[in-house]
Order: sequence, then structure tokens, then C-alpha cells
Amino acid sequence: MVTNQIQTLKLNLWFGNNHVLHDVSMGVTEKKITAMIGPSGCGKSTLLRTFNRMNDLIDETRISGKVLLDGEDIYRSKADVTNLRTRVGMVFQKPNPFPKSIFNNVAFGMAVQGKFNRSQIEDRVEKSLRDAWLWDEVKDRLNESAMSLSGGQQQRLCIARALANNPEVLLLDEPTSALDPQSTSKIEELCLELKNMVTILIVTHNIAQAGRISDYIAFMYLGELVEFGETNKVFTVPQDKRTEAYLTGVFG
Amino acid sequence: MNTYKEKLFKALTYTASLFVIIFLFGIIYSIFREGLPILKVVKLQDFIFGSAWYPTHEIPEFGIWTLIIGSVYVTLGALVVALPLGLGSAVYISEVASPRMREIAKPIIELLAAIPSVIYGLFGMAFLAPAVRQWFNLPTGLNVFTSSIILGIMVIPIIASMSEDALSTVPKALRESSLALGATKWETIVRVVVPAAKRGIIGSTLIGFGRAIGETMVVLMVAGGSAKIPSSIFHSTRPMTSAIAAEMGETVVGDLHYQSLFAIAIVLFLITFATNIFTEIVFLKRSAR
Amino acid sequence: MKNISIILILSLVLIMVSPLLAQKKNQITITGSTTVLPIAQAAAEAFMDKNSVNISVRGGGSGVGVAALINKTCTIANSSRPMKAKEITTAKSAGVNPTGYAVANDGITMVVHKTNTVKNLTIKQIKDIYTGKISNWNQVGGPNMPIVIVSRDVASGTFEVFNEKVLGGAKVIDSAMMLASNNACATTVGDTPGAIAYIGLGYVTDKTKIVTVENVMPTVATIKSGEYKIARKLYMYTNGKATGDVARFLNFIFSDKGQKLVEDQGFISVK
Amino acid sequence: MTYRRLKSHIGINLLRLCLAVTALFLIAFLFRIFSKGLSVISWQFLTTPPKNSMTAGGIYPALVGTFWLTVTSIGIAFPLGIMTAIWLNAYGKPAWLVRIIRISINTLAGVPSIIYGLFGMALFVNMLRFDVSIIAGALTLAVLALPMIINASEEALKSVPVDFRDASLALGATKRQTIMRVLIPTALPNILTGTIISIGRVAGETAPIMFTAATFYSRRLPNGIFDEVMALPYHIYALMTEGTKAESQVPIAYGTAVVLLMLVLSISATAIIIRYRIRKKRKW
Repeated sequence: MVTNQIQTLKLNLWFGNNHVLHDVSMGVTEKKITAMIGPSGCGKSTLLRTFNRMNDLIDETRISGKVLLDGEDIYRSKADVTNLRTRVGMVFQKPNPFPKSIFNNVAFGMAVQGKFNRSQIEDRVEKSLRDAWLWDEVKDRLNESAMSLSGGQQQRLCIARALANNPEVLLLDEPTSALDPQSTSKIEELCLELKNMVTILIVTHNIAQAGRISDYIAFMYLGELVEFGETNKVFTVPQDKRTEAYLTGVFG
Repeated sequence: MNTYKEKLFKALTYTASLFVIIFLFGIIYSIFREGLPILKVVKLQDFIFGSAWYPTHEIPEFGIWTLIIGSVYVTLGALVVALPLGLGSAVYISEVASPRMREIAKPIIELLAAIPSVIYGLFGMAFLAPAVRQWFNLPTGLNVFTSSIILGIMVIPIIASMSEDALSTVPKALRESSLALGATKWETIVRVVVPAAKRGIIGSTLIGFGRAIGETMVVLMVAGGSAKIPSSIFHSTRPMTSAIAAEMGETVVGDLHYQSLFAIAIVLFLITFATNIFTEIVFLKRSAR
Repeated sequence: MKNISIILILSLVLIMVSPLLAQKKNQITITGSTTVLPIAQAAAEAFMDKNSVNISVRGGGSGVGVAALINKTCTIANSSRPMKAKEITTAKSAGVNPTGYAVANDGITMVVHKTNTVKNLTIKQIKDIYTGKISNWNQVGGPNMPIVIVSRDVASGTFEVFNEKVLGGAKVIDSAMMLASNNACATTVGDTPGAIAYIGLGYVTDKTKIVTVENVMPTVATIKSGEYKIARKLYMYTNGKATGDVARFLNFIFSDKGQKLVEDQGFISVK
Repeated sequence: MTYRRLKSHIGINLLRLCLAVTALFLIAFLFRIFSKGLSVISWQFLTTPPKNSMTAGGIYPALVGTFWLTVTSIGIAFPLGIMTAIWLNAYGKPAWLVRIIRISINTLAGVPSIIYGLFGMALFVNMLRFDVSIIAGALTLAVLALPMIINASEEALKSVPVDFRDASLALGATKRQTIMRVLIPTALPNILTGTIISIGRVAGETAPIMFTAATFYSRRLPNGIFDEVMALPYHIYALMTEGTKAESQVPIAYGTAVVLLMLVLSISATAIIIRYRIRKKRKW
């Protein structure tokens, strides 16, 4: 049996009395792109946020079952959440750079860790910006405010910012939904390039996008993982009626 | 008929708006009219920088430097008390406390900001000053230290409430992305949230400063009133506001002493006006961004 | 629109100025010295119990009282000092003819904290204390304790008498606490072991101790005879000779009952 | 790593400490005022004038005086304030005048209260010869309250969605009708809360009325706006600093402080509760 980089076992999650995730068991393969699709409110974003424990920030969150990263339960009682979050990076729906300079945005994760010297940080910032295909556009104005970038650039900056932590996994929560088509395709291409370096989990509303870039696909409906498998298989012969209906646009 | 009503209504509101200008002009005019003539007798630099305040002597001296310094000391002391406590409380309420606690704490802070200053003065005069005298074995509890604490307590709700407003406008996304990058809660607060709310926090401090330097009743009742530059925080002092309030009653309308008190009011007005303009600039820059 | 607006402003200003034409209300207004305030207040209270006049009593200070009299905004001005020549001139030129009534005697009492062992001070010693030449109680035979000088505002009537009778124009050392009222001085001395203050006789409390001046205790006899040096008369001023209710009120103060109230407040009768 | 966690832990506890110290200060303050003052308060205290040279009796005239001062000043400031806000919000031309008015509002809001007192004394008491009276004090307080009321009203008017205004205009209503029938009714609750908060502030001010309205002792209630009055905040100050019987006056000062505190806090609490309700109910 192949060991998955991330594995959830009978994962249940409640916000107060609201049962959001039902017995989700799913594995994520290393250095592949897994896309999570499903109608609004199906729990795909919530599931994504369990992988770096961002749901902890919401009050009255309860969880049962396990989430394993490299075989270790990230919800074990002594787990170091901040360390987990450097290993599992995240990019959000709307570009959200800090109101700081471009350089300081990318350097942020390393700066808070406080164990790198200046030249290490500079090297890593450059590498991350190159990896995010942003370097050529910003190399002359690293000290300008990140707010001066365009929306697509800002989102790539957020990706660079996450990459600077050298993460093993990158979580993308509908990263292109606030962007124009050109910026979107650039980020899609970027994802295909990045999967050589990191495991990517992407939540998307855009079925075509999922088809273009993902290796695996997870279809969620009402908090359940309905179907999971290789993308072309799921797209060509869906096992579940609901998956088929969603993919053909019956609901969404 | 209808257009006439429209015009009348517009004229009414227009006139009302002019009253703000009229009132401000009235204030400026009245304090300058009553206060400026003192400069015929005393040179401006002697008035501001002279340190002898003997307004009723045979040969009176009008030097308000000690009063200015008194105001500055007491105000800075108040900010030393209020800034860490007010800002710390605001950050705690906004970033750490549960939503329910926030919902309770916020209105309570706003309520506390409404307490009349004379009650703080009563508390300082009847309770804190004697206590301070005993704790530190001092000749008197009516001093810079006690007034700073009372003024500080008074200013805390202002700073806390306005800083909290500023902090709560920082988008949630910034906090999330900082945490998602592996920063701890403290690092997120110090490196992301507080810097993002910087202008609002500075603004709240400036407003707290304006409130403290213009406060009258507390210093009148608690500062002691020595017209001497205090050499220790346990010495009593005479801020500008308390000099005006205490002495105005004893002057003869229109005499030099009366004029000099109005001149102090001019100085006080200019200080608060400058603070205001500065605050304005700080806030304007924010909205321009 | 501008025309309408100007008319509106003018009419509002007119409304605001109209009180000038209004008749002044029928009541006695007393204002001025905070030293005389308790006498005026007690007398007003007792007088109103028997008469249907309304009396309003306000502090402010001797200067305010005199100014109000000159502006004709009060009926009686309290003063802890005789009116100054300059004030009388101003009053005359404003058509006001101030008439003074000495309603009480007041000894300006030197008080210290009740635990202080010092019993007597000479006028010279008091002057030296207030000008800073003496700074420790052991220089005047007391305990080794720095002296905390408490003074009234230099603008107060009490200060003026103290200045005239003790300081002789010398400046009070600038480290002295300058308090705004007799009451504040008394409270501060009561709370401060090393303090000294001069206050109206009426303000002496249990927590403060009277120090004799030149070995004379401020008492009814010594003040009336002039033996006690730092004494003064307290005045009420009216515009012209008092008439009507005002005259009846002043007569009440000069009656035995009125002077009893004066003594109740800790001052000394003028009779 | 553990160092960073420790730092975070310490930092957050430091914040908690700040809040605790603040709370402690304020609780000590309120406790002292209430524990000393509550025992003094009785029905009689609220309904009788001071007696025995201010050492006994109640504070009735001061209570009534504060009431009249507050009502009169808000009565003056409220219409002026709301009309100014309407002009700024709905007409607001020419732009330079708007700027001057805004600068004036902000400057007025920052003027120390003692300067209002001097202004009131110089203008209303001495120049206009109002004498020390309710009207002089109320006008002074009205000028002080004006910027607060304008700001609150303008915020309230701004929060009314443009769609409402457009809809009304599109239905053929005039500008004035739109303002009076759509803008003001929608914004009214918020305008009122803002006004109530400024009432609390006005009721507690001492420095502006010291030289313009307040008297030390008066038994009769005011006959009209040209009478001087006792007022709660000034009464506290006067009891602490004037009069010959400090020991017996301090408890009355505490009692008066409790009455003033309860008055101001309940006024402000009303405003805050109303505002909270509005925010919860508001659908747009």
C-alpha cells in the first residue's frame, strides 16, 4: 500500500451544533495536485482548513477522527501548530498581502521563525519569487508596498510568501476566483510547475480548472466525501450519481 | 410654492451650518480679545518662557513656563499610565478575548469613557491622594504622580475604545495568512495586526493627549497647585487649566491678571489646535491610501 | 438663499440679545469671597426659613464679587478685604456706589497638623517659612521634618491679608502648594504631618492644630482687641445703602441670631 | 520553537495583565465611589435642599439645575446639529465651505472644556449681560455638544443607503421631501443615540458652567432661564473645596457623585443598548 502524505481517518467536524464534515477518509499523494470540488457549503473549504488547523480559529470547533501528515496525527495533544503551518502553507481566496513591502511580505515567515540570517532570507525571498514567477516583475521594487501590485501579482506574491517557508504541502483555497482569466491561467500553469516541489491541494468552483490541472479529484457533497479518485477516471466514469450530476451541471 | 419651501429648507440648514463657524470664531475672538492685551505689558517670550508666576504682586510677573511644564508633565504621566494599559486592553479584547467577552467589554469601556471628570477628581482628592501620601511617606499626596494616575485612568477608556475600533477594522484575512505562514498568535499581533492599525492607534493616543492636557477638574483638585517646575513626580504642580480655573474667580474683569489667564487659554487653545491638525493629517493619510 | 440666511442669522442674534431688555428677576444674589461664603450661606438659609425671599449664594472670590457688583449682576458682594481704591473708582465711573458692611471678624489662623509639637511662631518666623529661609520644623523648635508650605492662591483675599500682615510684599517660595480654597488648605494640612497653612478661623478642623502667633491665641477677645495680629474684617458690599429685602437680610446678620450663625461658622462676631 | 511559543504565551498573558490592571483600577474607583456614596442616598437626599450650612439635607436644587441646563443646551444644540449634518450630507456646496465647516467641527471638538467656560463667561455672561444663568451655561454647553451631535448625525445619515435616496427621488419627491421623509426617519435612531451620548457628557461637565451658570447655594428652583442654578458636578467640586465643615461635606459629595454617576451611566447605557439593538435589527 502506498503511504499517503496526508491521510484523514473518519474525520468529523462540528461548528457548535452544526455537523460540517461526516466521516471523511481520504489520502493525498505526494507531489501531486488534488482538487476538491463540490457545491457551495459542501465542506470542501473546511476540510482544506483542517490540514493546517485554521479551523482552530473558529470558536466552538469540535473534531473527531484523525488527520495524519507523514504518518503523524496533527491533532495530537502536543502538536506544534505553528510548526505545522510552516510545513503546510496556505493561499486564500482573495489576495491578502500584508500592508508591508514586497520583500517583507515574502520574508515574513522566516522572520518570525527568527533562525535565519539576512543573506539566507534574501536568497530564499529571491528563490520564492522566482518560483512564483514574480521575480522579473518585482525585482526592482522589492521595497515598494505590496498593495501597489495588481490582483494577479498579489496572489502570486501570496504563493511566494507561502513557498518561502519551504512547505511540504500547499493549500489553495479557490485561489483564482477573485482574478481575471489571464491571471487565472498564469496561476494554473504555475501550479503545474510547482507540483514538482510541493504537494498541492486546491479547492475550486471551476470544474474545468480542476480538470486542467489536477491529478486526483475529490468530490464533496453535504459534508461527505462522495467520490475520490484519479481525475480522468472520475471525469470519464463517475461512480456516483451525484458526482455525475454535478459534473454535468445539473446542480452547482 | 414648492420651490419656495425647498429654498427655505436649504437656507435653514445652510444657516445652521454657518453657526459652527460662528461659534468657533466666537471662541477664538473672545479669548484673543481678552487675552492679547497682556502682550502690551509683557513681552511674548517673557510670557511663555518666564518662570515666575506672581500675577497679584505689587510688581506682577506673568511667566507661564512653569504652568506649561506642569501641564506637559501631568499629561505625559497620564499617557505613561494610559497608553500601555489602554492599548494592551484593546489588543486583548480585540485579538484574544472570546466574542462574548468582547461584546460585553466593548460597551463597558464606552460607558466608562462617559464618567464625568469631577468624579475622578473627587476620587483622587478624597481617596488616592491621602493613600499615595501614606504609601510613599510623602509630605503631600496632591502631586504629579497622583494626578497622572487619575488622568491616566480617565484616558484609558478613550484610548482603549478607539484603538479597539482601529484593530477591529484590520481584515481577518491578514490574521489568517500570518497564522497560516506559521507565525504564533503573539507574532501575528505584533508584526501584522498592530502595524496595520498603527494610524488608528496613534490617532487615539493623540486624542487621549488632547483630552488629558485640556482636563481641568482633575488637576484642579489633585495636582496641588505649586507654581514651580516639579523636580520629582512627587511634587505638586500647577497645570495651565487649573491656574485658569482657580484664579479666574479672583481677578477683576479686564485687569492684567484677567488678561493673563485668557492668554493662557490662548496658549492652551493653540496646543490643542496643533494636536488636532496633527491628528487630522494622520487620519487623512490613512484614508488617502 | 444668501439673503434668507442673513435674515435668519440676524433674527437669531436679536433673540439672543433680547434678554438685555428683560427685567432682572426679583431675588437676592450674593457672590464673592469663599471665606465669607459659609456665613452668607448659613444666614441665607436661616433668613429664607422666615421670609419668602429667594437668596442665591455663589462663591468665586472677592474679585468676582466686586466685579459682579460693578457690573450690577449681584445684590451683595462678599469680600474678605476692603475694596481697593482702583475698584472703587471703577465702580463710581460705572454709576455704582459701593457701601461696605463689616459682618464678621476673622483671624487668619496658622494651622499645622495635629501631631506637630510646635506651639508658637513669631511673625518673623512665619515670614521666613513662607519665603523659604526656614525649611525644617527643627529650626523653630519642632521635630526634624521638612516643612510643607501650603498657601492660598495669590489672588485670594485671604492671601492679600496674609501678604499685608506677614509677608510685607515678600514673595512666597515657589515650591509652596497654592490651593484654591480655605477648605482645601485645611484638608491638606489635616492629611499632611509636615504642613503649615494659614486659613480663616472658621475652617479649623479636628485634624489641624492652631499655632499661636507671637504667643497670642486667636480668640474672640484677642481678635476684637487687636492683640492678635493677623486679623481682618469680612465685608458685604451693596450698591448704595441697602434697602428693602437686602436691608432686612443685613439687619438679620447683625442681629444676635445672625451673629450667632457667624460664630457657628467659626468666625468672630462684630459686636 | 519552544522559545517562540513561550514568548507568545508571555505576551498574551501580558495583555491579559493590562486588561486586569485596567479593570482593577476602574473597579476600585467605582467601588470607592459607590461604597461611600450609596449609604448617603435616600428619597430625602434627592428631594430636599441642602441644610445646616451644607452639611445635611439633600441635593434637590442641584438635580433640577442639572436637568434644566442639560435640557436647554440640548434643545439648542440638537436642531442646529441635525440641520448642519443635513446640509453637509445633502447639499454640501461649495466644497471650500464644507472644508471650513469640517475643520471648525473638528477644532471645536478638541477645545478643552475650560476654554468653553472662559468663552461663555466672556461672551454670554459679560458681553451679552446674561449674568450667571441657565441660559449662559446652556449656550456654553450647547457649543460644546454641537460637534458631537453633528458628527453622530452625519454618521447616521451617511449610513442610509444611497438606494433609498435614489428611489425616493425617482418617485418624484423633492430633495427636501426625500430628506424629511426618507433620510431622517431612517437615520433617526442613530441620530438619537448620538444625541443621548452627548446628553450624558453635557450633564457631567463642570468647567464650562463654573463661571457661567453654577451657584453654590440656592434653595428655590429656577424660575426661568435667567436664574442661576446649582448643578450636580459643580456641587461635588464646591463641597470638596468650599465651606467650613469638610468632614461632614465629603460624604455628601460622595452621595452626589453616585447620583451623577448613575444619571450619566444610565443615559449612556440607554444609548449603547439602543445602538446595539439597531445594529442587530438592521437588514441593509
